[in-house]
Amino acid sequence: MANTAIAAPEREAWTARLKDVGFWAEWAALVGLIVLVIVFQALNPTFLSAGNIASMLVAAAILIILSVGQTFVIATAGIDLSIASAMTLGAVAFGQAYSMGMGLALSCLAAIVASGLVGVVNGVIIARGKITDFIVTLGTLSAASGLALILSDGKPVTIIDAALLRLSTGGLGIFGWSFVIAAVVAVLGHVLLFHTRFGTHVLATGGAAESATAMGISTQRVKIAVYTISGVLAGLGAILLVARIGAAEPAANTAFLLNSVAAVVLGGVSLFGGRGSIIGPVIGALLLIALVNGLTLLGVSQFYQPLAVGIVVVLAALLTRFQR
Amino acid sequence: MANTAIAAPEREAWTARLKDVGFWAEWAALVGLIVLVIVFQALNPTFLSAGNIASMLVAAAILIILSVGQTFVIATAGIDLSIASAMTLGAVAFGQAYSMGMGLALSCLAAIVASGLVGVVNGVIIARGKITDFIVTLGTLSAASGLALILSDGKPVTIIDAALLRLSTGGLGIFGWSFVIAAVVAVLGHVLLFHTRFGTHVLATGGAAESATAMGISTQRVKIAVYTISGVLAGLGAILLVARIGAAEPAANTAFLLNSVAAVVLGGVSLFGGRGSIIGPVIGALLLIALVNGLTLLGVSQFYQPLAVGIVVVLAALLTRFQR
Amino acid sequence: MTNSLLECRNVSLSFGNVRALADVSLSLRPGEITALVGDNGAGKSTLVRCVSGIHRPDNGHIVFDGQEIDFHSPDDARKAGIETVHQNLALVEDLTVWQNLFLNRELVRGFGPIAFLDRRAMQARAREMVSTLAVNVPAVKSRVRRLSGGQRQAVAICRAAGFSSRLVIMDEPTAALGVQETARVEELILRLRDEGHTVLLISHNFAQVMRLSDQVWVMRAGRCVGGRRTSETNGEEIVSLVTGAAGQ
Amino acid sequence: MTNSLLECRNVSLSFGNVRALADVSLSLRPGEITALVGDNGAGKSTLVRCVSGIHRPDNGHIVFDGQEIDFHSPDDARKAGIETVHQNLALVEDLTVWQNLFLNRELVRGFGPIAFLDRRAMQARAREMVSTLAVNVPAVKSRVRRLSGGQRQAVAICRAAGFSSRLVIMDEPTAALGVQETARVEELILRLRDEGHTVLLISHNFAQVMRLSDQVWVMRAGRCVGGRRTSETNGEEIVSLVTGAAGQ
Amino acid sequence: GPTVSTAGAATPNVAAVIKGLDNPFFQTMKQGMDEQAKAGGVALTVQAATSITDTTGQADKLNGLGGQPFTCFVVNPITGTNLIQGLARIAAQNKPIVNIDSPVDPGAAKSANVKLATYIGTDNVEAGKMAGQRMSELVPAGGDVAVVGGIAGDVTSGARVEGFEQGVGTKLKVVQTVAANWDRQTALTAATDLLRAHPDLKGFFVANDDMGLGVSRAIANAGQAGKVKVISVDGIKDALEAVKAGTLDGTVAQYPYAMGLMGIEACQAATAGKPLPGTVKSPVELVTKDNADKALAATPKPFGTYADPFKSLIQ
Ligand SMILES: Nc1ncnc2c1ncn2[C@@H]1O[C@H](COP(=O)(O)OP(=O)(O)OP(=O)(O)O)[C@@H](O)[C@H]1O
Ligand SMILES: Nc1ncnc2c1ncn2[C@@H]1O[C@H](COP(=O)(O)OP(=O)(O)OP(=O)(O)O)[C@@H](O)[C@H]1O
Ligand SMILES: [Mg+2]
Ligand SMILES: [Mg+2]
Repeated sequence: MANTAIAAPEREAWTARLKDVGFWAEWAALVGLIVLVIVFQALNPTFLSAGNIASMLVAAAILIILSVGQTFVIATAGIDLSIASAMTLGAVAFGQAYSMGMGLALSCLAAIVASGLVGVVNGVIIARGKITDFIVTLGTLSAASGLALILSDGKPVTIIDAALLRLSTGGLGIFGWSFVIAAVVAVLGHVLLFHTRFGTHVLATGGAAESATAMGISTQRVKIAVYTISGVLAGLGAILLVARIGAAEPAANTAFLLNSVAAVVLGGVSLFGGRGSIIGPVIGALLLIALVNGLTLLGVSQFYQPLAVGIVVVLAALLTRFQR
Repeated sequence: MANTAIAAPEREAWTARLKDVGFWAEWAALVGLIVLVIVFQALNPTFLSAGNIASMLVAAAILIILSVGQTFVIATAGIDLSIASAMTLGAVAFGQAYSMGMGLALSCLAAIVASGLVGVVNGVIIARGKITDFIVTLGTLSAASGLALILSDGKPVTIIDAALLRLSTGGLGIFGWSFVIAAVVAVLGHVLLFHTRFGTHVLATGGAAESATAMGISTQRVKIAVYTISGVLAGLGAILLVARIGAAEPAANTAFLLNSVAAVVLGGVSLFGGRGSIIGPVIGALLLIALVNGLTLLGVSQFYQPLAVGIVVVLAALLTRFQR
Repeated sequence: MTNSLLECRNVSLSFGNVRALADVSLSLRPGEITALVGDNGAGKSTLVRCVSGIHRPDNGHIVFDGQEIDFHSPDDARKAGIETVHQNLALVEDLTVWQNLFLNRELVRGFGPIAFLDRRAMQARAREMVSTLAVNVPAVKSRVRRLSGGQRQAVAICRAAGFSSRLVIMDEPTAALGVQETARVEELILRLRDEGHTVLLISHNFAQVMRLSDQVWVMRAGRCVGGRRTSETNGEEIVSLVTGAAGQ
Repeated sequence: MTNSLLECRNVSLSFGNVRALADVSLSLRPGEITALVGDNGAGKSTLVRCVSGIHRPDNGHIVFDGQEIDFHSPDDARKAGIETVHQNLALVEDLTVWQNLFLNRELVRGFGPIAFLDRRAMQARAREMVSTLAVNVPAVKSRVRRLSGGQRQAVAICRAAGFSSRLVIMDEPTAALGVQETARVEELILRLRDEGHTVLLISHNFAQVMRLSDQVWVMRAGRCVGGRRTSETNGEEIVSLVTGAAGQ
Repeated sequence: GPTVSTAGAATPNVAAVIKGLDNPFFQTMKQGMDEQAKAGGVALTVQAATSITDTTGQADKLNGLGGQPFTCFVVNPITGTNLIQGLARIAAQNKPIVNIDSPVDPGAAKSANVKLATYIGTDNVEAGKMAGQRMSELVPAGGDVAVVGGIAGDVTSGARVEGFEQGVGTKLKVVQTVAANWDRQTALTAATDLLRAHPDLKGFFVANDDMGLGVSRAIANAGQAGKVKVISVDGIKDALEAVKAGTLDGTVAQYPYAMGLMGIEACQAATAGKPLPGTVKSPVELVTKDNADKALAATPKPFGTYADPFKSLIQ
């Protein structure tokens, strides 16, 4: 039969997999991370000290959370350019609620509601209005940062709260609480994407929206849901951000936007949708954080850091070239 | 015949076109621009004064040039995230050349070569490496701004040159020289895209790369060419930028990146490639500039401006929804 | 037309100024294979999409199993017992064979309010579906992207046939298939009928239509221009109806 | 096989561990219609893509018009006089009919070193091509996206037939077509032969193959398992070759 | 200074273009302007760039305002040259231009025929120098210090860092300079990394207060509070409080409030046809734990006295 060539055994042997270039490509971010770790450790032994690992993990927490949200959006072939602005708005909402004396729990809720609303607005406009994700989220990027400025009157609010301080400084061994939260989010995201009906529908919407519709999946509802997830996670990121810097600021946070997309793509998720992974983007986020940390530890000049980041991103992407 | 329904008359009557919602959608940016002009003029009569029109056109020049470059890239279903960084690198190259005493002409050449090289590198990596445009240009965004910092040692170079000053302040009536240059670029871009074989191949590459390949078009060469065009135009933008601000700075210019993409999309060009227009993005760029100018004239608070920009972008995009 | 499983009465639908369906009336008897033929662009796929809930007719009624239906989504149609093999197959290339087979029908195990996918069960059932239908498809865990055109068509047919549906609609199921594959699909169609399913078959292959169907409806330029019992007609008459050579 | 326009000798090609072509040898006589048949996945389209410059064989030789060829791109093949109607049609949906017809063959008017598209001339020629071939296609200025499946196939065939090529390859040109459209394409194929073109036709429709071709080659699982003069064989023999029931 | 007269405009109509309003520094500047405008019955329109790096956007804003019937312009350019084009047009209309904070490049001004009515501001190099001198007092000689700058390549950041290096001279060793993009979170992460890379680090100079607060947080997180000194520049309220609380070891307060206020005063004087002094130094004060209370009580105004030559002109 002509077809037998395709009917491969269901489980390829691990040894065979290791020889397959496609296998390495799927784990490009991991390969890149390991290479970086080896290089940095060789050049500066403090890199793998417990203290430095702990601070890298904490520094990565917010980016991991945003990347998980971004992954859901990108898996539906969308992109959330407003993710960092939504976080800013969430942080400002937190600050306003807190300074009005609403207490920690309500302030956290305010952050999540504010950021979540940005997500809902994105989702509804994209799904109902049938406009390209890129331009809608570009619009809400601008609108959300404007709202943050208006709400806060452009001023940061200093937040001094014992519980928040513990959140940002305490932890389990080398795992700071914020990293623990990020890890829980990643695990939940993985389960949601690969072990529920909703996750399958997300992938189907991204892979072939028309086919998904023909099978009775409401791609509109899926779109609204993923943007809401992305917004809510931005709100969670906002809480961690406020805890981390001890203030709620209307700052732009643009770096978080580009880094969240870079983490997802380095994690092997296609921007064309339909394929997803949570562990990939998480490793992608760790890679980006480790890179900057290592370069700083090595005392690489500030001027050479962007160049190094650019080169590593392209090299890691070259690895993913062999995917599929 | 079942097919006759499709065989519409070759030229639809203009009156019929005006009734067609799709027609309005294709001209969404123009409709938006006209609405804005009417509103602003009603609220503040200086808006349409010769002086203000002149300053808007000059302000739009760089954005128009970048948008033309971005249009070529987007027409091949790519995206050039490095366009603003390439411009920064070009500006810094100009500054270095000028301060070495190489004279105006050679400095301009240096700007165009430096930015053009970023484009070539993008094109070659994307075409030969077969990596997604998004991640490659995200990498070169970082790398080019790093190079700009290294080259300039992080310091701006003040450029005082009579010819450059004339370029940025003189002009033909209300058309400043920089706008005249932008208009020439737009016309050349239109001719290239719609009246040469290359332009057809650009659209074919974006529309259906596989089909284009089957017809013997080298999509790799097309990709390299469009990124080179984008880079060279970024270099031209760099010269105008130096003339405008009187200095060559290693600043990030992120706003130009997002605005160039927004102008293209508002101009009705699909991010999925295969369709193009030069007049659309030019009007999109004018729309974005007029918006900020009008808000400034009306004295709208700084904090409300991003919100207003976001809302207008989404509304204009809603108009394009009815396209096709 | 008293005893019919599906009946379309004066169904019309326009896309802009293209009148894709104009007062189409036809009916399907239960337990039979009904064929629908017509030129390219005659409106066959559009009619199918109306019945399977993708489009809603501008006018007219569709009666399924004695009840007038008004599907708001393909999901409604599937729930009512109508499965469709679309002309474009409606597969998601990046998902695996089993994921496609169970798309929007996923089996779940619930823990309280939360339900997790039962991957094992779905894979086992998928293997079964695939082997019962005896079509040569590859491992259920491989992505559809790796399948050849014929294999894809087989998966789409499996999906439609695998669930206990009342009506199975197949829009040109053998267009891309080789002789052997076509023979298998034809066997499957006959088996479906023998198991009591009603089948609506769209095909440009008149020999196939004459071989399989009990009833033929002919569409031309958005209209249903006639119906014949297969046993009472012949290829030439059908061709003349399709081309409009026969007076109506 | 002395007098042959195209000759493949031991052509092999693998994709990863899928051996798509294994030592395929066959030849086409000039001025004839040669058919190529075989199951789904037998390697027919892959062979076509080797001849038309999309793939390069791992091994073996292809001789066209007495000269060994080594195409580096589809452009080389088109320049050598080989036009192909690919199974996926290779049309650009967002371009107009005339732009597709002249894709990478654009007519230009030069002003010194700069050459501008001659839109008028191309549109006029396109209208001519379309009407000469008497296939019912819409206005040459409408985008291909607006065309029905059959109309698209017609455009793709027009493109291949419209240029003075030596060899026209058609990969399942009538798969999606209705009876009338199929009849037109068959007429066209015969006309091409009568005008002196050589035609390679891939089809799953054996009746069609028997009706049109002068020679039939059969592929199975990447190999060419036999060739027959059409006049000296019959449908059953071909089927048995395709399925492997016949001893080789 | 040059005298500029505008034909009998009784109440000045002032337009001001300043840097990004997303930074408290410039908000305080605007506050000074607003309050003086209110007190003096001056009509005032303030526009700001989208961000502190938006050179062309700021130029567009000035051009937008330049065509309108304002009688006096106050500008705080992002770079020495980015507003030159718009200023040339305003100068051609013979309207007074008051330059505050960042100076317009004199060479560029000359070649574009721009005459400034006056310049009011502090030198960022000077501010950095004060921080450097203070740092040399706090940290034992030969100690390692690190510098956290704004966006790599930013002019203001560059000037402050340059001043700091001059201020510490050879007494301390600047081991590393990083760019934290004027962002508190980035500064926190960078400072954490720096503390790890240089265990002997004795102090940080941070180019603005917002980042300075992030750095002090990093030091606290690393358990080095008090052992590693932090000095930043700006003098925003939160920073003064931090100085008082001891988490920040000093801030060089530049009093944007006074700059804004004097800018409006200068416009009032110019409109009244008074001759203006060419350059006016606005107050700079080093705030330490000792005077933090005073500074806080007075904020946003300086706690010390300073010379305001415009006061007498508009009386
Ligand atoms: N979504 C749509 N928008 C606009 N026109 C459409 C759409 N779908 C179908 N049409 C038009 O409706 C008519 C009927 O199309 P349909 O797909 O139903 O034909 P068909 O009988 O299935 O043809 P084929 O045999 O080629 O599959 C055609 O003219 C087609 O162009
Ligand atoms: N680009 C490719 N990468 C990997 N495998 C491929 C590729 N193209 C074809 N194949 C495999 O090569 C074999 C031959 O495919 P080919 O398309 O030539 O078959 P065919 O005879 O044209 O079949 P059909 O009648 O279905 O069109 C199949 O097993 C197919 O899966
Ligand atoms: Mg159909
Ligand atoms: Mg094929």
